[in-house]
Amino acid sequence: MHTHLVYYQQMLRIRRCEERIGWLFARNLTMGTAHLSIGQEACAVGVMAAAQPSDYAVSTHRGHGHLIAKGADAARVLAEFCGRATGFCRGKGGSQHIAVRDVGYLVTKGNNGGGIRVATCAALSVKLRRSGQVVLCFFGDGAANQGTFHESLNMAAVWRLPIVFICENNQYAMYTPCDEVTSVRDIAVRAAGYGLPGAVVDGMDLLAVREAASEAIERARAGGGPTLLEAKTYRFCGHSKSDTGKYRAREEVAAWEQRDPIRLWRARLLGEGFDEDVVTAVEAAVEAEIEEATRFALASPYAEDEALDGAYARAGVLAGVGR
Amino acid sequence: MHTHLVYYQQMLRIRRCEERIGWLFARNLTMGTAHLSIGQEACAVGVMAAAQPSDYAVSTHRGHGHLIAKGADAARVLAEFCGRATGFCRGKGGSQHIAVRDVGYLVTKGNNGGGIRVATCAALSVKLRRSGQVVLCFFGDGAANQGTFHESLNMAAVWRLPIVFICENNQYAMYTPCDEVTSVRDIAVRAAGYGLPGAVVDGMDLLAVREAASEAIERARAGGGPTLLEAKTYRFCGHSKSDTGKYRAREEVAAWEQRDPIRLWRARLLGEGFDEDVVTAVEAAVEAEIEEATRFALASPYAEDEALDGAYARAGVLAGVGR
Amino acid sequence: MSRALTYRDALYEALSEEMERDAGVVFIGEDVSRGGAFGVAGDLRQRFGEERVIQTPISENSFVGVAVGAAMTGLRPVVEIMFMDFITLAMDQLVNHAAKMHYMYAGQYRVPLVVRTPAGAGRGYGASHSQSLESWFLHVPGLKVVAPSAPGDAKALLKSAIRDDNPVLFVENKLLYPKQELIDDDAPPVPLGQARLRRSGDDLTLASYGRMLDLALEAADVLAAEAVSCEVIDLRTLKPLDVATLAESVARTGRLVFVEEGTGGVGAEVCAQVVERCPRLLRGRVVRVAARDVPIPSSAPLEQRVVPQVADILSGCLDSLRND
Amino acid sequence: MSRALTYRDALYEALSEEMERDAGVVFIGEDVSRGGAFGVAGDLRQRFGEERVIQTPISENSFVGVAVGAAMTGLRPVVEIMFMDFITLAMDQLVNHAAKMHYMYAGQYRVPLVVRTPAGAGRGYGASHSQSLESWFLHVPGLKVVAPSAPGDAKALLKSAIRDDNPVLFVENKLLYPKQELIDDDAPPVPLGQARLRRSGDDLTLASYGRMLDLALEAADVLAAEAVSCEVIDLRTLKPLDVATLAESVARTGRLVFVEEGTGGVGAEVCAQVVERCPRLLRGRVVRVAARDVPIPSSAPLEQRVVPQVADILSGCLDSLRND
Ligand SMILES: Cc1ncc(C[n+]2csc(CCOP(=O)(O)OP(=O)(O)O)c2C)c(N)n1
Ligand SMILES: Cc1ncc(C[n+]2csc(CCOP(=O)(O)OP(=O)(O)O)c2C)c(N)n1
Ligand SMILES: [Mg+2]
Ligand SMILES: [Mg+2]
Repeated sequence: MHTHLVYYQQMLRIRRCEERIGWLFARNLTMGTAHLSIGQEACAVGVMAAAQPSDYAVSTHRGHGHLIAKGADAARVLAEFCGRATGFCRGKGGSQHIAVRDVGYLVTKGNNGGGIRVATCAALSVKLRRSGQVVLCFFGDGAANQGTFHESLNMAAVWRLPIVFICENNQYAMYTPCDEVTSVRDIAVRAAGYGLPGAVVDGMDLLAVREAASEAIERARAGGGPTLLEAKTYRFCGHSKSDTGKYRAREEVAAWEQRDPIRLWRARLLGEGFDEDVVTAVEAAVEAEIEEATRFALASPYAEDEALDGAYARAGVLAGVGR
Repeated sequence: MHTHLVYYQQMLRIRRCEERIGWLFARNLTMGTAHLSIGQEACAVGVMAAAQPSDYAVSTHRGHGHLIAKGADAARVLAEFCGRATGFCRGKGGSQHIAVRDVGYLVTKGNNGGGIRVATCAALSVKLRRSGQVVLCFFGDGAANQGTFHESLNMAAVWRLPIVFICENNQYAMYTPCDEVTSVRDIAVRAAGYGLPGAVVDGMDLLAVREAASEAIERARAGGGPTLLEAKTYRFCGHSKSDTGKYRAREEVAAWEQRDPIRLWRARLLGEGFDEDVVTAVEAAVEAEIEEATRFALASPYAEDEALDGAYARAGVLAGVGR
Repeated sequence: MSRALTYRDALYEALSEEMERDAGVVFIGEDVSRGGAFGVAGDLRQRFGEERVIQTPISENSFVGVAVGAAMTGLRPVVEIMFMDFITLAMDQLVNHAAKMHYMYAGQYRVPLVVRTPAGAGRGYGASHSQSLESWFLHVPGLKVVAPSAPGDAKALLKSAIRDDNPVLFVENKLLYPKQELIDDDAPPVPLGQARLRRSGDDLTLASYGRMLDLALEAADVLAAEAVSCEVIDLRTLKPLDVATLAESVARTGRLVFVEEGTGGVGAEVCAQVVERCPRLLRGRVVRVAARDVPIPSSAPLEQRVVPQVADILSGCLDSLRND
Repeated sequence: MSRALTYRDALYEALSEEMERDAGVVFIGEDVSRGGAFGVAGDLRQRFGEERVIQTPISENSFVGVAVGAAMTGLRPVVEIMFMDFITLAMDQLVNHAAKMHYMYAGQYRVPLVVRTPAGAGRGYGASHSQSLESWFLHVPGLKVVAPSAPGDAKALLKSAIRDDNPVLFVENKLLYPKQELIDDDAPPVPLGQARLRRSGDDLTLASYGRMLDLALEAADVLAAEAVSCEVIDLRTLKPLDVATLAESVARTGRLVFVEEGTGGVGAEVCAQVVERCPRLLRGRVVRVAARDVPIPSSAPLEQRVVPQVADILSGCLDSLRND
């Protein structure tokens, strides 16, 4: 499949999967809450398009997009949400604590800013092991005010670690507008405080994201150290499933919806000469995949007998440390 | 007394008091360790010269200079070091935990970065109470890498608090050269990450410090918000009394000693036409004062009967909250 | 005279009444412009303005510090930490600063600070949003710790905490917010440090606090049907601990079962204090019913195996009785 | 075969031998280029280079996190936190990340991390540089906690901790660094979780760990002269706790006195576990000898009133004996 179609498929897979999470949540079939990234899909897919499969990704509570873009199976994502034994973490992790080691999706961290540290250290490990990987570290505008942002960027800069910090500025941290709690308009300007390159990119434009990410990833891989990217984006839904987002002006939401990355991309595909049938076929395939994934998740058992197992690692239980 | 003589007296008082602490330490008459600021006196005196007595100061483990410049009695400072009941904290605080509420010296914080938060909140309190005070927040180059630096500067900027952040960059955090762990040459450039004015000033030059501080303090008092000042300075002694500072090149130390702020200032006074006798009289008076302060401290009793009292405040024990 | 009130609204009322009474009371937290994540702050921002209801960045480490400094210099701040799990980010502030100020500076400052935070599992949020970490704070000199189980106490204790001149950790529970009870507006204030007898009994002392208290009462009902009479005590304040009330009860019943949602640290301190008072109070086994020593899983069927249920309390009680 | 070794050098040897054995072992901390504040790291930086002995900025919150991530991805980091008091800055990393990873991600990762840190008072450093906070960590599922009292154990246990695949908090004590003892290089390894009998006795079980162990031994000497025979047990590992050894001893002596430098949280857990095993083990009072519930003052005469001394241990023992 042409990469442009693949991107479409990936963005759509994220969107449909998240819509399905909403559907499951409404029917009380999920565990915990869910933070959807509907509207932000171009960031996830754009960055991953610029990365290697062996690169590491670290994300946040709003991490399904990154997870699926990194190659995790939607069925097992849904299973984790539904608390099932077939989920990536057997229902122990849940929505805010997912890891898929096999695809290099290191962790999701529910604690704002927590992932920034983990990513920094993974980058240190990568550097010391000379594995050639790059770490992709996603976080929100809200998390950029955590102390660990400062500490991590400073360390990453001093140690010239192979990492790209990607701040997805979706304008809000929960109910709080970014500018009410953030002392600068562009978080990317903070890069200068660490002697790092920083850039703002349109997070609704997949190719713009891919380009900026490519440059940063190549620099990191070549030993040029970290970059701070800020993708301006928007979540079309509320903060979590219990939030309807009423604190935002209807016009504001509508204006951003005009720039829905999936709609923009579809239009672009057609403009590029892809046949509408081909595009529709992709859409149908994604629908079917998510339908099947849902069936898989809901048919899976719970792992309650394992509830008390595994607080401590036993020697030899993992195939080997590191990948 | 002419203010220029007063500055001389203050710097000398700090120097002699700290030398005395070293003397007491060597005779095992102090409690804990001691972090001397010998070489950094122009920062303390220069900033206080620009401030009002009612302004608040918050400092660090290396805080005697600020304490004495703020007007605290050297005798009670020494008494605290010696763990006596006449110390400002009756021996409970010790070298790293001194507060002198009556002179607006809010606290010394032994935890690197801890004071930055306290100062920020005091500034919030000042703003809400509309007391017209400004908060002077001192910290080291090492502490500027703590997460709370970031969090506090961001909050102070968003809330436009009346505070001046003064980073005394003495080139080392303990045994670690600043540039080995700090991603930028000038910590002051980090101000831009918060939309704040930042400036580098020669910390060995009292008038330069006073001028930069005046500008920042006036801005803060007028509602213009915080400033980040970085004073380049040097400690002539080791990090603490157990450190001889051998990790520094002899030439480096010698070069900085050429710029000893007290020697520079003495030369300046004579150049300005002050009589050498007048200068010598100030010196003698300071010697006598510290001699007497030492006698006072060593003659004071311990407060061991109070050791188990005062973990919790009882209603009405303080004269009133706030000043 | 009496009216129905939820735990959430009880907290709101305590906050708003104290803010009206004392202009020095300020409220600090994340997302307070919309009442905070669990809605406790309601419309306080609209009512008291931006200066007294302060919306912070996500900077737990420092905004608790900000409150400490504000408390030192004349305000009376109430801070909300959105989930107790994130108090881990503010430990330096609470432990090394807030709790020590009064003593360390020999009484020059007092720190009238309240840190409110919801603890507990039961909503599938998983390991980083479900913990009950209060036991740590029993071993922090200078702090007080409160954890009400019911709306009336929640309101009264929050008021007492705000008026206290010391830093108080005020532990709420996510599942309790919608809980209702009839409260009496003329009820006397509840001072910190007093346990409450919730049910009298002779055979066994069942002590608890917070959300687990209701489960303990349920267990006592079940046991009553089996002719076992449990005395149920709600600690309400964990520090200072009302050990006198506990010891008096245990002296009569000879048995102590302590129930908590955390992994047993509060029970350890309670048991130690009771046993220290006099080991020969005890006829039966001392039993702690607590979360199992694993992180809290997200999936409900797993979570239920980890966090105490009524059945676990019952088997704890039987254990204690069996050892006669 | 045997040679004299200080506690400090024992730790250094454990580190350097493990770093030689396993290239994945890295050391992370402040000022390590000069061996760190207490000199434990000695010349490791010179010997193993900048890549394996990593000098960090003063960023405790994040550099512990860095170690967590490094541990997850194939390294075996040892982190030094300069004073245990500053572990308050890294609680989120330790509690919400390191300790939970293995369970929460269903075994996808292991976190072979050691966090070393000096605790304890006695040097006049005051309230923010003198604490013993280890009790908190007994209530963190997923962590192990070790606190050796002597050079031989320090070396053996640090090696075991480094080889363990779980996060281990390794609590040292500032006053112990210069302590010397004869160690045997062919001594067998010491696994985590085993207490050590330091002295046999029949009348009373005196248990402790870390620096207080020597004070407990001193107290036992004094009591021996009065014909009271104390059994002295060194816990060595606080989590997992070797409750079997303790209970076996208490079953014989009928009395338990627990000594610690913190404010009593470790003793609470130990007492609760021993009493839970069987309340009728006890003939005398259970006594915890611990720091008084106030911050630690700087001035030595004050500090001595707050932190346990041999005299306090003696009076604790007499208390327990008197209640026969
Ligand atoms: C340390 C911490 N504090 C508070 C929270 C509660 N919380 C969850 S998401 C969120 C907003 C995060 O905003 P942002 O970083 O912009 O990410 P977004 O949700 O917009 O993707 C908050 C405050 C948390 N999870 N962790
Ligand atoms: C949170 C914390 N970490 C570590 C220390 C140990 N320590 C004491 S002073 C110091 C160096 C501080 O350097 P800097 O901020 O530059 O201040 P300076 O000593 O140079 O005045 C360190 C690491 C501490 N006191 N607090
Ligand atoms: Mg956001
Ligand atoms: Mg410095």
